[in-house]
Amino acid sequence: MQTHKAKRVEITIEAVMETRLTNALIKAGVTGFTILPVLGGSGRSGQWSREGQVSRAGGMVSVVCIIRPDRLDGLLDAAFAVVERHIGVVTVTDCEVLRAERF
Amino acid sequence: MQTHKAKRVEITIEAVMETRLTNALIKAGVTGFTILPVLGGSGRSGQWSREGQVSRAGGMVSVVCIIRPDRLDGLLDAAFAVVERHIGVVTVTDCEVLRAERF
Amino acid sequence: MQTHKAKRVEITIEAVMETRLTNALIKAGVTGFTILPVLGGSGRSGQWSREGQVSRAGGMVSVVCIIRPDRLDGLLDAAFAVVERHIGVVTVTDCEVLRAERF
Amino acid sequence: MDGILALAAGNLLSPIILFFALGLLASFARSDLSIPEAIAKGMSIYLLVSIGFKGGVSVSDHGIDSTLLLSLLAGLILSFTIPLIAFALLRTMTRLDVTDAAAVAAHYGSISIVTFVAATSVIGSAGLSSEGYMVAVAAVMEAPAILSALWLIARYGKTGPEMEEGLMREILLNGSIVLLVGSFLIGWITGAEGMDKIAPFIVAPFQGVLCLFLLDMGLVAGRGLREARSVLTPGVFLFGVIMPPIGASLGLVAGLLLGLSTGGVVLFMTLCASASYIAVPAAMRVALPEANPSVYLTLSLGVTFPFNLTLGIPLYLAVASLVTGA
Amino acid sequence: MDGILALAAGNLLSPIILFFALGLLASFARSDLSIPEAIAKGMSIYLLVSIGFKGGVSVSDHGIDSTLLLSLLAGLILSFTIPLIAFALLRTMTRLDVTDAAAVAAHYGSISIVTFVAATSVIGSAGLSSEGYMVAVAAVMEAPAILSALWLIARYGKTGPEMEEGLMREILLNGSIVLLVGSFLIGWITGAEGMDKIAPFIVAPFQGVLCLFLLDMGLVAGRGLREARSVLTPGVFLFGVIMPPIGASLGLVAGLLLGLSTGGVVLFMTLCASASYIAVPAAMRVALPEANPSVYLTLSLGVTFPFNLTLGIPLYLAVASLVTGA
Amino acid sequence: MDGILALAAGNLLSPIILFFALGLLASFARSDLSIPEAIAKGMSIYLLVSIGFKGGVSVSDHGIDSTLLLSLLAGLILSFTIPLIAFALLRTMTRLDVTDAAAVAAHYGSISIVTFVAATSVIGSAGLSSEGYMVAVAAVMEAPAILSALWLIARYGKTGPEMEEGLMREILLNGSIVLLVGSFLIGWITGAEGMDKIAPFIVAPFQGVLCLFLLDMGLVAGRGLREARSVLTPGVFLFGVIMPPIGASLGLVAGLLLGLSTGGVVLFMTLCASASYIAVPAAMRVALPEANPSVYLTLSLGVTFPFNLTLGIPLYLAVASLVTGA
Ligand SMILES: Nc1ncnc2c1ncn2[C@@H]1O[C@H](COP(=O)(O)O)[C@@H](O)[C@H]1O
Ligand SMILES: Nc1ncnc2c1ncn2[C@@H]1O[C@H](COP(=O)(O)O)[C@@H](O)[C@H]1O
Ligand SMILES: Nc1ncnc2c1ncn2[C@@H]1O[C@H](COP(=O)(O)O)[C@@H](O)[C@H]1O
Ligand code: NA
Ligand code: NA
Ligand code: NA
Repeated sequence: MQTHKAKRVEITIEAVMETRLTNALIKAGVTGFTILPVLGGSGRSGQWSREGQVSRAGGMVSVVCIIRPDRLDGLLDAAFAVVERHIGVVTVTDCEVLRAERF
Repeated sequence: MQTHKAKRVEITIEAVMETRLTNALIKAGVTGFTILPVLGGSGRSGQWSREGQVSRAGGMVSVVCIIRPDRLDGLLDAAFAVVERHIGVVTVTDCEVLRAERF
Repeated sequence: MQTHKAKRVEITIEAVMETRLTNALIKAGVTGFTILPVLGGSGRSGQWSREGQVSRAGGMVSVVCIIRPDRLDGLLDAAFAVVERHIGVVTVTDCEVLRAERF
Repeated sequence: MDGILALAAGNLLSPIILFFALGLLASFARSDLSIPEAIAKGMSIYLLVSIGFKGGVSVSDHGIDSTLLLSLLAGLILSFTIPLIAFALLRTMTRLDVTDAAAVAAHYGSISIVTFVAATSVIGSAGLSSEGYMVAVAAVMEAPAILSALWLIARYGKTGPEMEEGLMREILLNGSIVLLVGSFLIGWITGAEGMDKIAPFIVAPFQGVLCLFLLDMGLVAGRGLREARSVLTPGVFLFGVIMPPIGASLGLVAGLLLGLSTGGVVLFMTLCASASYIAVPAAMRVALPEANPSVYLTLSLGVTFPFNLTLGIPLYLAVASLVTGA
Repeated sequence: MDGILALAAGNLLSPIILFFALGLLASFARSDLSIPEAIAKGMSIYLLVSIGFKGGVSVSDHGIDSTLLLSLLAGLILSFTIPLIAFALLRTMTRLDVTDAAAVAAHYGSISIVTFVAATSVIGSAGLSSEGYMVAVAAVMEAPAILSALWLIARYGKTGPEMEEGLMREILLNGSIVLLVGSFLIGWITGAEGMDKIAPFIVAPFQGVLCLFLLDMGLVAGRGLREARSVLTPGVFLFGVIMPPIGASLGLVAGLLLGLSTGGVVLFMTLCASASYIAVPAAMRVALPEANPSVYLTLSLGVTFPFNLTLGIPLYLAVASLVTGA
Repeated sequence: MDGILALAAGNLLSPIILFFALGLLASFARSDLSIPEAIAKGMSIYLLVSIGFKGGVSVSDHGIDSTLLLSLLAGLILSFTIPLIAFALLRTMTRLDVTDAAAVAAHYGSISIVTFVAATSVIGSAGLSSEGYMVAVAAVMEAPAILSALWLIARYGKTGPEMEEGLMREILLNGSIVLLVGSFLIGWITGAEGMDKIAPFIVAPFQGVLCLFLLDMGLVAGRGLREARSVLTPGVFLFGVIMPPIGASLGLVAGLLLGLSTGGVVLFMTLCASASYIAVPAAMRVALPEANPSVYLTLSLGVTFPFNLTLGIPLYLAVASLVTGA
C-alpha cells in the first residue's frame, strides 16, 4: 500500500494552555490535530495525577499533529512560542501516512 | 537489551467505527492492539470535542498496533478497507520492541 | 528550529503495575514520564475494555518516557525487571526533541 | 387561551429552560464551563431508566389500553413516513445534496427523548396525564427513520449507503432503545411495589437532574452553533423550525384517530415534532459517512430542540387542548 | 416454607435482579449499551460509603454486642480457611493448574459487597434485621484469603508468588476496605445525628443506585461470559455453583455458634458464599500474573454472583430461618 | 462561650470533617482509594449549582436588601486588597520570591466555595441564617485577586506576567463563576416555585454529596502534602494559618459596617479567610507559569482549607456572635 513520508509532532502541554496552543497552530496553517488525554506524569516540577482533581490547573493534554515534512518548521515555531515559558515536551518522529492528500 | 525491529501503526478513527476496525484487524490476523481515548481534534471536517457529549457520533479513538514489519501490508489493507469512506488518519512509524516473540 | 535526537519509550502495562513501574523508573534515574489512559485492547490473553469496570484489574495504562539515547539501556533494564512476568508491550522509537536541556 | 399563554410564559421561565439558556450563553461567551463526558452519559442513562421505568409502572397500574398496539403501529408508520416529507421539503427549501438531505430527514423521523420528557413536564404542570405506554411508542420511533433515509439514498443518491450486516442490529439494539424498553418492561413487571423501592432515586431528583442535563445540552448546542454557523443558511434554519409543526400535525391526526387522552396527543405530537441527536447521528456516521455531521447536528440540537422546548411544546399543548376540547 | 418460596419468587422479580438480567441480555445481544467507567466507580464508592455508614450508625444505636469481636475473628478465620477448601475442590473437580486454582480460591475466601447488600435487601423484605457490625465483618474478610492463596502457591506451585514489600499494605489499604471501614467508623462516631444530615443521600436513593450498579454488573458479567466461554468447562462451572452453598454452610455454623440474629446468620452465610470481583482480582494481577484472569473473573462475576443473587440468598434465608426457628 | 466550644467540638465530629480526615488519612497511608476525575468534577458542578440556586431563591423570597450592592462592592474591594496584605506578609515571613509570593497572594484574595458551604452548614447548626446574596458576593470575590497578583508582579517582579488578550475574559467567565452566578439568577427568577420542583435534587442530598466531595478533597490535599512536604517551610506553613484570621478580621469589619446579620458576618469572614484552589491556580498556570504550583496548592488546599474547616469557622462564628451580641 502506497504510503508517504510525514512528521508526527507530539506536544504535551498543560491543559490550561490547550486552546492557546491549538489557536496558534491553526494560525500557523496547521489543518489537523488530535488531542489525547493524559492521566498523570512526572518531571522536574514533580509528580502529578488527574485523579480526583476539579481544577484545570495541574493537568496536561497531548496534542498530536501529523504534518508534511516541509511544514514542520512553521509548526514548531508556532508551538514553541506558546510552550516557551510553560512546562511541556515537544517531540518529532518520522512516520509514513496513508492518504497523503489529507495533510 | 536485545530489541527487534517492528512497525507501530496508529489509526485514529471515529468511535462508531471502532468495532468494525478491530474486527477487520483480527480477521486479517492482527493479534494485538491497544485502544487510546481521544478528547478532541480538528481536521477538514471542523473542530470537535468529547466534552459533554452523550452520542457516540462525533468522537474518535486511536487504535495502536505493534506489528512485525512483514505483516504491515496485510494490516494496512485491512485497515484501509474500513477507513476508506470514513474520516481518520493512519500513520506508520518504525520502532523497536522488547520480547519480539509476542508479536 | 534546533532539535536533538532522543528516544521515545512507550510501555503499555497493567494499571495495577503502574506505580511499581514508575517507582522503578525513578529509581533508575528517569526524570520524566507521562501516563496515558488506555480504553481497551486485545492480545494473547484476550480482549478487554474499561467500560463499566470498577476493579483496577483488567485495565492498562501507557507510560511514555522521552530520554537521551545514552540513557536508554538503563531505562529498558529497569522497565523489563517490572514487566518481565507481566503482560505488556515495550516499544522504542527514535525522535527529535526541542529543549534538549530538559532531558 | 389565556391559560395557555400563561403556561407558555411559565414554561419559558422554568428552571429547565433557564438552565438550557445558561449553557447556551456560557458557550457563546466561550466560558470554559463543561460537563465531563462521563457525567453527561450518566445523566442520560439516568433519564432513560427513569422515564422507561415510570412508563412501565403506569402501564402496570392502569392495565394495557386496547390502543397500545395501535399506537406502537402508528409510531412505526410515522417514523418511516416523516423522513420522506422532510426529504422532499429539504430538497425544495435548501441546497443540501441528496446525502445531506437524507441524513437530516432521518433525524426528524426519529425522536428526542429529552424533548419528550420536557413535554411530560409541561402537560403535568397543566394538570393533564398521559398514557404510560407513550414511552414504548417513543422507543419504537427511534430507529425506523434510519431505514427510510437509507432507502432515500439508494433511490436518489449516486453512491449507495454502506449497508453492512451489523448495522441493522446495531441500530435496533443501541443503548438508548435498550435502556428505554428494558426499564419500561422492568417497571411493568415490578409495578407499584418496585416503584416504592426506587422512587426516591427514580422520581424525586428527576427534575433536578434534567436541569443539569439541559445545562449540558445548552453547552453542546452552543458549541455546535458557534462552530457550524456557516451551514445554517436561511433555508436550512427555516426547515428546522417549520418541520416540527408539520411533524406535530401528523402526530395530532394520529393521536386523535387513536383516541388518546389530551396529554397523550401532546406527547405524540412532540415525538413527531422532535429530532434525534443521539442514536441517529451515530447511525449516520456509519452508514452515510459522506453526510456532513455539522448540518444534521446543528439543525437537530441547535435549532429544532430549543424551538420545541420553548415554543413548540406549549403550541402543541394549546392545539391539542383546543381540538380535544380539554 | 411457602413464604420462603414466595420470597424467592419475589426476589427473582425484584428491580435489582431484573436490571442485572437486562445488563446480561444487552451484553449477550451485543448492544452498545455501556456505563462509563467513572460512573461505575462513582456508584461503587457511593454503595460502599452508604453501607459502611449505615452499619456504623446501627452499631452506635444498639451499642456493641459482646459478639462483635468474636464475629470479626470468625470472619478472619473463615476468610483464611475457605480458600483451602476451594483449592482442594478445584484440584479435584477441574483441570485448573495450581496457579489458576489458587487464584480462584482466593476469590471465594474473600467477599462480594454487592451480594452482601442484596442479602441485606432480601432480609429486610422478609422483615428481619441484622447486626450493624456485619459490615465490619465484611471488611475483615476482604483480604485474608489473598494470603491463603499465596501460601497455597508457595506450598504447591512451581514458581512462587511475587511477594514484594508493597503488596501486603496495598491489599489491606485497598480502596474498598478503606471506604467501608472509614464510613463505618464515621457512622459510628456521628450516630443518629450524622445520619439525619445525610440520610436523604445515603439512604433514600440507595436501592435505585443499586439497580443501576447491577445493570452495569450485568453488562460486564455478560461481556466476560461472552468472551471467556471457553474457560467455563463443566467442572469449572459446577464449582461456581457448588462452592457458594459450601461456604454458606460454614457461615451458618459460625453464625449459630456466635448466636447471631437470623438476619445476621443469613448475612454471614452470604459473605462466606460470595466471591470477590474487585479487590482480589487486582491483587492476583500483581502477585500471580501467570494466573488466567478470565477464569477467576468469569467464575466470580459470571457464575457465582448471579447464582447467589437469584437462588443462593433465598436459599440461605430459608435454611437460616429453618434452623433458628425464625 | 460554652455553646461555642460545644459547637466547635461538634463541628470537628461532623460527617463532613470526618470524611475529609478519612481522605487525608487514606492518602497519607498511600491507599489506592481515589475518586474519578469526572465524578469529582460532577460533584463540584452539583455543589455550585445548588448553592447558587438556593442563594437566588432566598433573595427572591426576602427581596433585595439595600445592602446587596454595597456587599458586592465590599467583596470586590476586599478581593483586590487582601492579596496586597498577603504579599507583604509573605515577603516578610517567608523566602518565597516575588513570583511565588504574588501567586500565593492571589489565592488568598479569592475564595474557596467549599469552605463557604461548610460555614453555611455550621451557622445553620447554630440556628443562624444569612443573606442569600452572600453567594453573589462569593462569585464577585473569585477573580479580582488575580489582577492584584498580576499588578504585584508588574510592579515588583523581574519579568512581567503573561497578559494576553484572552486571559481576562477567561478568568471572568471561568466555569465556577458562570455556574454560581447563573444558578443564582435562575434561582432568583424561578423562586419558591422553581425550588419546589428541584428541591429533592438540589437540597435533600446536598450534605451527603458534600461529604463525598470532602473525601475527595482530603485525598487530593493529602497527596499534595505528601509530595510537596519540602515547600512547606515553617514560615510558609505559618502564613497558611495566620493569613485566614487576618482576612477574617477584614471581613468582620466589612460585615459590621454593612450591617449584615450575624450569619452573614460569619460568611463574609469565611470568604475573606478562605483561599481558592480551583479558579486561581488555573489562572496562575497561564499568567505566571514560573510560579511553583506546589507552593500555592499545598498552602491553599493542604493548610488553609483544613484550618478553616476545623478551627477557623467556629472561631469566626464565636467572634461574630460576641461582637454582634447574637
Ligand atoms: N522525559 C519526559 N518524558 C515524558 N514526559 C515528560 C518528560 N518530562 C516531562 N514530561 C511531562 O511533562 C510534565 C512537565 O514536565 P516538567 O516541566 O519537567 O515538570 C511532566 O509532568 C510529564 O507529564
Ligand atoms: N494532520 C492531522 N494530525 C492529527 N490528527 C488529525 C490530522 N488530520 C485529522 N486528524 C484527526 O482526524 C479527525 C478527522 O479529520 P478530518 O477528516 O480531516 O476532519 C480530526 O478531527 C482529528 O482528530
Ligand atoms: N501487538 C500489539 N500492539 C499493540 N498493543 C498490544 C499488542 N499486543 C498486546 N497489546 C496490548 O497489551 C495487552 C496485553 O497483551 P497480551 O499479553 O498479548 O494479552 C493487550 O490487551 C493490548 O492492550
Ligand atoms: Na420526530
Ligand atoms: Na466468600
Ligand atoms: Na479569601
